[in-house]
Amino acid sequence: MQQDDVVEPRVPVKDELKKRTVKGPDGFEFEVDPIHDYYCDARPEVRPGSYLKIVEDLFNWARSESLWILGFGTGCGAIEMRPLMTPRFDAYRYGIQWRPTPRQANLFVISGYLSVKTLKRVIRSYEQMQNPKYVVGLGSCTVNGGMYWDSYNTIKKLDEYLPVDVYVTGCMPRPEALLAGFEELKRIIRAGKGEGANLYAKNFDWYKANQKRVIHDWDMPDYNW
Amino acid sequence: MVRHLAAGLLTIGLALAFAALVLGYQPDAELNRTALYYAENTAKDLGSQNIVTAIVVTYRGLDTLGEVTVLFLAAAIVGLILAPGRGAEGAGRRGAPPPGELLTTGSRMLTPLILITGIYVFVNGHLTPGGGFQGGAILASAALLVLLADPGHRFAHRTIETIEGVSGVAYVAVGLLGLAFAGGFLDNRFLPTGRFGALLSAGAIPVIYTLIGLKVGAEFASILANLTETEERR
Amino acid sequence: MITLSLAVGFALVLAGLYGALTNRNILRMIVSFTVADTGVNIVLVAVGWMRGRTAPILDDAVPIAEAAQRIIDPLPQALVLTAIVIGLGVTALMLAYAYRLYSTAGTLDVSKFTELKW
Amino acid sequence: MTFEWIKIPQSLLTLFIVLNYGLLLTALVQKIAARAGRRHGIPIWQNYVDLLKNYGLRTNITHGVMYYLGPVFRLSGGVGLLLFVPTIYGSEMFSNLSFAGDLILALYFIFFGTLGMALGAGESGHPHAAIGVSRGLSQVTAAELPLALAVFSVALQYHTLSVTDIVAAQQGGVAHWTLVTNPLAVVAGMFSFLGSMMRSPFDVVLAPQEIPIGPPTEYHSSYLALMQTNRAIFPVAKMVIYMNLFFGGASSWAEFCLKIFLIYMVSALVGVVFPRFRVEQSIRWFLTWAVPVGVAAILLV
Amino acid sequence: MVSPLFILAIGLGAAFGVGLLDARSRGLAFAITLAGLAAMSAIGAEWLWAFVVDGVQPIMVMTAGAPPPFAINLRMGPAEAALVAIICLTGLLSAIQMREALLRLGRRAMAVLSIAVMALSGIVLTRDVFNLFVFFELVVIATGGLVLLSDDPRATAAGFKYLVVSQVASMLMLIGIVFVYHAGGSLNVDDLIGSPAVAAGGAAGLAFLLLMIALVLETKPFPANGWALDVYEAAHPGFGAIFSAASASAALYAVDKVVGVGGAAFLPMLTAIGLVTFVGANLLALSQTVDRRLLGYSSVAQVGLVLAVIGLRDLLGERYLMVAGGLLVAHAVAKAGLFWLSELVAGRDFAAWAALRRRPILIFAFATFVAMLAGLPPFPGFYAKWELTHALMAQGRPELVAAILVGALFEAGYLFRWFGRALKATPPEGVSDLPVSKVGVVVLTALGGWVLGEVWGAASPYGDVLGATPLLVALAFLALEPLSARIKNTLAIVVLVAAFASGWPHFDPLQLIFAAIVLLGGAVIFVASYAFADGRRTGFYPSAMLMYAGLAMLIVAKDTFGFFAAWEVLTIGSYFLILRGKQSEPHALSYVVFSLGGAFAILAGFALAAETTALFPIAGLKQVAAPFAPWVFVLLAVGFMTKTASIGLHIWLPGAHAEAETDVSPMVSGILLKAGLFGLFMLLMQMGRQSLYGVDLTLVLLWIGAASALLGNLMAVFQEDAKRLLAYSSIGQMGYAVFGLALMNHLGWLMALMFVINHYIYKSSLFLSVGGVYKRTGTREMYRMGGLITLMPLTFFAVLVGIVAMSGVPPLSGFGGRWIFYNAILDTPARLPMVVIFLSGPIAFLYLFRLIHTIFLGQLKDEHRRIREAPIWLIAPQMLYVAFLIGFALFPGLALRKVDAFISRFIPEHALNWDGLTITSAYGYWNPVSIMIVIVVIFVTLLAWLVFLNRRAQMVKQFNIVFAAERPYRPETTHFAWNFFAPYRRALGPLTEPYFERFWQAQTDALHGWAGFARRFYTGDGQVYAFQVVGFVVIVCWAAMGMTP
Repeated sequence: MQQDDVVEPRVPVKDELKKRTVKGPDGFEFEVDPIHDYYCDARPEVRPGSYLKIVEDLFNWARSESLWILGFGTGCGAIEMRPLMTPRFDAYRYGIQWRPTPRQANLFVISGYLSVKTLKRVIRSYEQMQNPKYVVGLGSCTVNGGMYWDSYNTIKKLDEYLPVDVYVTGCMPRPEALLAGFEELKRIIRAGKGEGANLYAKNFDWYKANQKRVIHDWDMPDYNW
Repeated sequence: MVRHLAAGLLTIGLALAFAALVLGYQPDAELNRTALYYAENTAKDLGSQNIVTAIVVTYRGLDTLGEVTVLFLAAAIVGLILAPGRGAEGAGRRGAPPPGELLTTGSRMLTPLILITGIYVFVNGHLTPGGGFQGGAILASAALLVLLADPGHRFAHRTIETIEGVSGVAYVAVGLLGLAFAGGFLDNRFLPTGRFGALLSAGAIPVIYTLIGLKVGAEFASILANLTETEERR
Repeated sequence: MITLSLAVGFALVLAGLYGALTNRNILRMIVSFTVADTGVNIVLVAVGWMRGRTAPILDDAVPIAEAAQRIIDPLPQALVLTAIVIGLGVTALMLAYAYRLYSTAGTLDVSKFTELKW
Repeated sequence: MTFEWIKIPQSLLTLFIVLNYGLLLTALVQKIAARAGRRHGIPIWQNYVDLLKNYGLRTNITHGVMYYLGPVFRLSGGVGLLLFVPTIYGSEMFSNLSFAGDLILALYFIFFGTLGMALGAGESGHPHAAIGVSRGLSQVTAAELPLALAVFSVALQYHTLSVTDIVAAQQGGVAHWTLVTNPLAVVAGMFSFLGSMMRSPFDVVLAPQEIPIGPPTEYHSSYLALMQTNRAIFPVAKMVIYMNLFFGGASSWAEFCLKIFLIYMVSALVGVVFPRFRVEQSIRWFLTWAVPVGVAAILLV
Repeated sequence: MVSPLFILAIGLGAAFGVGLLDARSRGLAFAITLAGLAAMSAIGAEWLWAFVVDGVQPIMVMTAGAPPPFAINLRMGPAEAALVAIICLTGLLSAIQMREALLRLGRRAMAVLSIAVMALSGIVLTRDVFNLFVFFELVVIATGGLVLLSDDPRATAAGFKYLVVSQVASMLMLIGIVFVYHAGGSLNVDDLIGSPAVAAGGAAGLAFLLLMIALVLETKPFPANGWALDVYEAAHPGFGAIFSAASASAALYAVDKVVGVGGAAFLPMLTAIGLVTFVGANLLALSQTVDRRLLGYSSVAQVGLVLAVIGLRDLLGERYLMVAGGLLVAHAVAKAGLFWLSELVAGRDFAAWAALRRRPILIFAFATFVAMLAGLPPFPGFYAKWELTHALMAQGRPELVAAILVGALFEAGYLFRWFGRALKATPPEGVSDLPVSKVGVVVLTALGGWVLGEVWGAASPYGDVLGATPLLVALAFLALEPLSARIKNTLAIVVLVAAFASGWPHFDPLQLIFAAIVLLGGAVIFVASYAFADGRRTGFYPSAMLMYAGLAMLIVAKDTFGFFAAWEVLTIGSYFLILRGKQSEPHALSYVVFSLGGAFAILAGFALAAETTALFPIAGLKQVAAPFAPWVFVLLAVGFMTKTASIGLHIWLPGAHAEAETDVSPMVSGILLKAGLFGLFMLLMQMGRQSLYGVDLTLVLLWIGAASALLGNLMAVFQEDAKRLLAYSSIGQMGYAVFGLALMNHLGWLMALMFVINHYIYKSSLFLSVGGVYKRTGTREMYRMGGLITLMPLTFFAVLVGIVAMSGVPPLSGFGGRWIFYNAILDTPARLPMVVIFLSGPIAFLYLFRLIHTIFLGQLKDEHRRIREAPIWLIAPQMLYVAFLIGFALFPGLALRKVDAFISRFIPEHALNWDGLTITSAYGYWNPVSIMIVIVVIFVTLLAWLVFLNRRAQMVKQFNIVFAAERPYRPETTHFAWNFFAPYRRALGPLTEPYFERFWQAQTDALHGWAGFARRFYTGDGQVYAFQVVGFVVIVCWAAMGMTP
């Protein structure tokens, strides 16, 4: 690990993201800073549940019974998720379904090794999901790097970058294991412990520092709304 | 070739129309009423022996005024057309052999005779065949003779123009006198018609013919002079 | 007799026109027109002519009283005088034009003066 | 005119029944489809859970005013459509607010939600949403044609535009249904029905993986919940119209449920059998098959 | 009274007298020439005054103290006086214009000019055939001289060609004269008219024919006129004016004078030659690009028309003088003015005329001349055209009317193309001073044109267009031009409102609705004009007020003449308005050509209906008898449908509306289109159903309406230009309205009226919105915009309401229109057009959504980040419209009940039943207030709930979208906007091709191609011209000999 917390991107920013001078239709010239002008740069907040515990429990039950997985296969484990839709495993009966957009999903399955390049996209997608949201680490690679433990471009410990609720180990784990992991996640949620989103907001600076340490071309706002 | 053929066809087309005219032509046995009027009344009214002259100068005087104007116009325009290209005085004569003695003397002798003949012709226009135009043309032929004999000869344009202008204005004025003192514009009878057949008769006809003669002569001379002088330069 | 002179007149007119339509040379065209003009004048005079009569001058040969029976129609003669003079004027004008055209373009070919068209 | 205030609770009751029926119905149909594929399929109450979860999300974002209004328009459209049409024939209680207007009102009100949704999706600034809207509008305009033709065929047939009167004319047995008396109109109408149900083969608008579900790409949490609510109400409201126009209406809730279920099954059946059309294919399909039938229906009525 | 002889004497005297002067005293010579010409003009004018005002009888002036057949005599009557005055005045003014050239060439040239004018006067005055010949020859020779005044070196050749042709003509004339004399025994015209020999035909007839042909040759008949064109092009414009205005007038009068000798048998020949000339020359003129040559073609054409009228003198009877005179005078004044104007222009192409823009008064003059030539009111040509068509129709000669109108349309085409180019081209660099005297001459001529318009108006038995108050008010705005635009704008609003207030008690409900839209609606749009009222805004207010004047006159017109005059007035006004747009020139041209074509159809229709030339009340259309009625219907309907831009006649609209200025677009879209609807209303109310060859014409209209609706909507879907989109949508909307009218049932009409109101409101509002956006963003391409909702929220709101209303979605007022519409079509037995119109309905959603989405939603562009809301003056009317849309949605009865009752007068059955707030038809019912309440309650409830749920929502920015884990880089590539409905286009394929545009393009291309090809006939070779002349003579000879015994 590098000792200095370098925040400055070490790779030149893309032209499209540099500040530029623009001429309006009436001839007035002004500057556009894409990172600032085109992206919301608010920080995430911790959002506690309902005041009433019974309401929160109800919601937690609903959340656990309605797991919408973001359809984003980050690594080789994605291949293990497809069988869940088939008649053999039929994950639908557990209220599990796949959503194509992070806005509507609340479960992110990091399916296997995660390269740094993909991490950036994962972070973006994760941040675009709404609170509460859950992360399942699939396969050994998410735990300690697995067979890529000494690779130059994969991350080793997923929970340094995102709050992980459940790890499903194996290389690769079978779909049954995945289903078991989801059941475990459901239990966690029902118990009111699936607060990964709030954790992320609370320790935002720490997560960001970790992320930026590995992602050298950080050319986006800190939080991707 | 095509052009000749087309021209031939057109000519034939026109010829057919003309043929219809010729074939449909019936010569008159008697004078028609207009001609009859002239034959019966010219002598009595205008006192002119020459009916054609009476018609030309009086009855159809407006035509004649126009005719004179045509010549005036032609002279003016010829001058206009040739004027821009006219070189400096005396620039000509290049290459033209000098006129011989015989030629010079001959033309000098003939010129006054021609002039007198011309004057005679237009002064007697109301009595005999002839008149202002013919006389004027004869006058101009004198000028032509001079020019032929000596192409380098220069006429006094100013004089010609003065004759032209004065006679023209005078012609119009005579016409207006007719309007004022006789039956109408160009009526010759504001002067006495005099004795039938005499020189000084037929009212203003001799006057008008004289003016016409002078004017026509001046205009022809002017045209000739203009053409020659331009020719000179080449 | 009269038909003959009419025919001659018209023939001249047609010949002149044919010449004017077929000759490219401007001077030749002008000459053609004078020929045609002459034809017209002959036609004019011929129309006024009447068999067995004399010129309309009331001298000794034609007493005033008999004028109506003795003279030919004087009017065409007056007209032809005017026509001749006018023809002359136009011819002079055309000649002057021919000169001007030649001096500017150096040619007398009428088909060369087509800058203005369409 | 005096307004009977009792109409309000009565309408709300209709709304409540239809909402629940709609939520269950969609789940049921999905379950049937799953069973056909040898799966268990979702639990019958899954829609309720999803709805609850979406209402229960803790954060949400907004892209602007129209983004808000999109789902509102959408659900207003669904609710309004339902309420402008009498649900149960012969029941004053469930004639809802149909005094406000006739069939024309219903037909045009269908577009209210479509337009609003399209606007909301547009405000999100997402190109996929715009693409979805483009596809959706293109397809729905084509799909509406046979319906309009069928509706007018029916209106011409019964000489009225009032839904109640049309239903009244079909009473007295199956033989009096439009299905029997004017089959062409029914065929045209049902073709249109297929197109408007957003099921295969006409589901390229949502195209979940290509343009992540199209117009609602950016919608989530309570926005999505509102739209889900609408997805329960709106199809039923539409089917009510079909039922009333073509299938003799319903004189009781039981009949209502049965007929709606059967009508829904038509599109479900077609959906599992046929693969997806591209937009231009579906438009052409409507123009070459459905519209001529509709024209024939109008000409032959 | 000064004897007319003095005109000749003064001319000659001045010519001869000038010759006496010293060659160097050119100034004095010029003064004498001017004085002479002025004196001649004065004599002519004095006589004219005496005839017209004092009622003096025409006189014969004798010369030589002998009675007429034997000596030459002159006649001075009203026609002669007028022509002599025109000729001499033209000469005088041309002399002023040719000052430099005359001074350069000296006194000879001045003498020639004097003689030319004198000789032209002589042609008019003389009653002697041979004298006529002499004067003609004088004119020929003088022309040969005056051509040389030009700086153009090509002029010499032109003059020579002219002389060659003149030779041929003079020979023919002489031969003709002498044979005519032989046959008739006289040279006097009046004497010969009585003589039976010539009229009897045979050789004498042939001789007369030769004489006539020679005279006709002087009027430059098509196609034996290449020489004249060359002269027009090369000669000094001052002489061009004489050649066109004076020479042609004199030649025409000579023809008119002499043709009586031959009798009626020769008239058809004149008509035929004249019409061929008129149509042919105008056709060939289409491909001209040189201004003076174009003027030449136009002169030839106009003279041909007058020649044709001369041929029709027996048909026209006592109106002959007014018709021929009107056409001739209009031609003379306008053509002289245009030639003089061309003096002030350096270049010879149309674009060079942009130089005139430095002096707006010259543009006014230019417009005046063009309008005079095109026969627009209030100029004499308009009255002449009216009477001519009426007389011809009354005599059962529709083919002549058709030929005349087609030719006139060609003419209008190239005139307006020229005018448009001049107005829109960039003025040339290098400002040269326009001399005051020359400008003064032109302006004086233009004013003279107006005076003549008043003279003809006063003499017209139909009514004086210039006497109409609205028109006078509009013209008053011309005088107000120096004021600042704000003042004029305020005045305009006041005038419109006052006009409405004063007319209010006299309108019937239909008129009331149209008047409210035109006058009050116009005033509202004028509010938006404040946003553009910087400086003077020269030209805008007179044009706009002219259009409104026309519309106001149209609405209250009682008779066909008033209606037609109003129609023309509004067409001109709107043309000028449309022309103001930056790129609008080609579109303004197609607008005016289509409009005039339509106007001609209307004219022909009215003429056919009127049968006799009596003043024909509009209500009289009811009584038109059976064989004509359907044709009248067709002609009028076609005419009106050019304004409603129905399918096939629509191609002018998109460009015209799109390119017009921001506040002009709503005027021409929201208001102007209603003129066509008003006409159709009028037509259907009066004439009802008609059928032709067993086809029900209303059914045809129905089809046209439906097809227009489909086509307009379909084309709108694929536009990238916001204003074009709206424009195409107008085509569709008008299609609906036409469809409704053609349904011929109660509800159909009501729906059409509802569309009238609604379309005005939402289209005006949308055009203003889009105009505001255009003003801020500087573009109309929608895909270049996007995301403007936060920057221009009010505009967005107006557009939102506008499109909801327009799409017919409840609860706004568009729904009412649709509801009535569907109820109306249930009543019709015509099912197939009904299907077509169904097809077009939903398509509206596509383009409306596109409009709002692409502009206001989606991604905001870099360069637009700092733009502001549209100016308040643009917003204010939009908010007014929004309020009205909502109000009208709630209480449609306010406007419609009265109309409903009014329509019951014509179609009593199936009226709506207005029961409290519920509106009931035979089929259905509708309660606007309930609908509004229900929807608003549901909407607000849901909104409140959602707002509550999202009370803590994070507002994000435009790139905060899910982008498949990536992110967008530039808004341009993220805004899905261009070719938005590509799949739709793919699906419809050939349906979306612009067939009609191609059709008309092919027509114009073909016409231009033809013109371009046919004009090669004029090779420029003098000899070929001579060929053509001789050929013309031979052909006419043989044709005539075939016709007459």
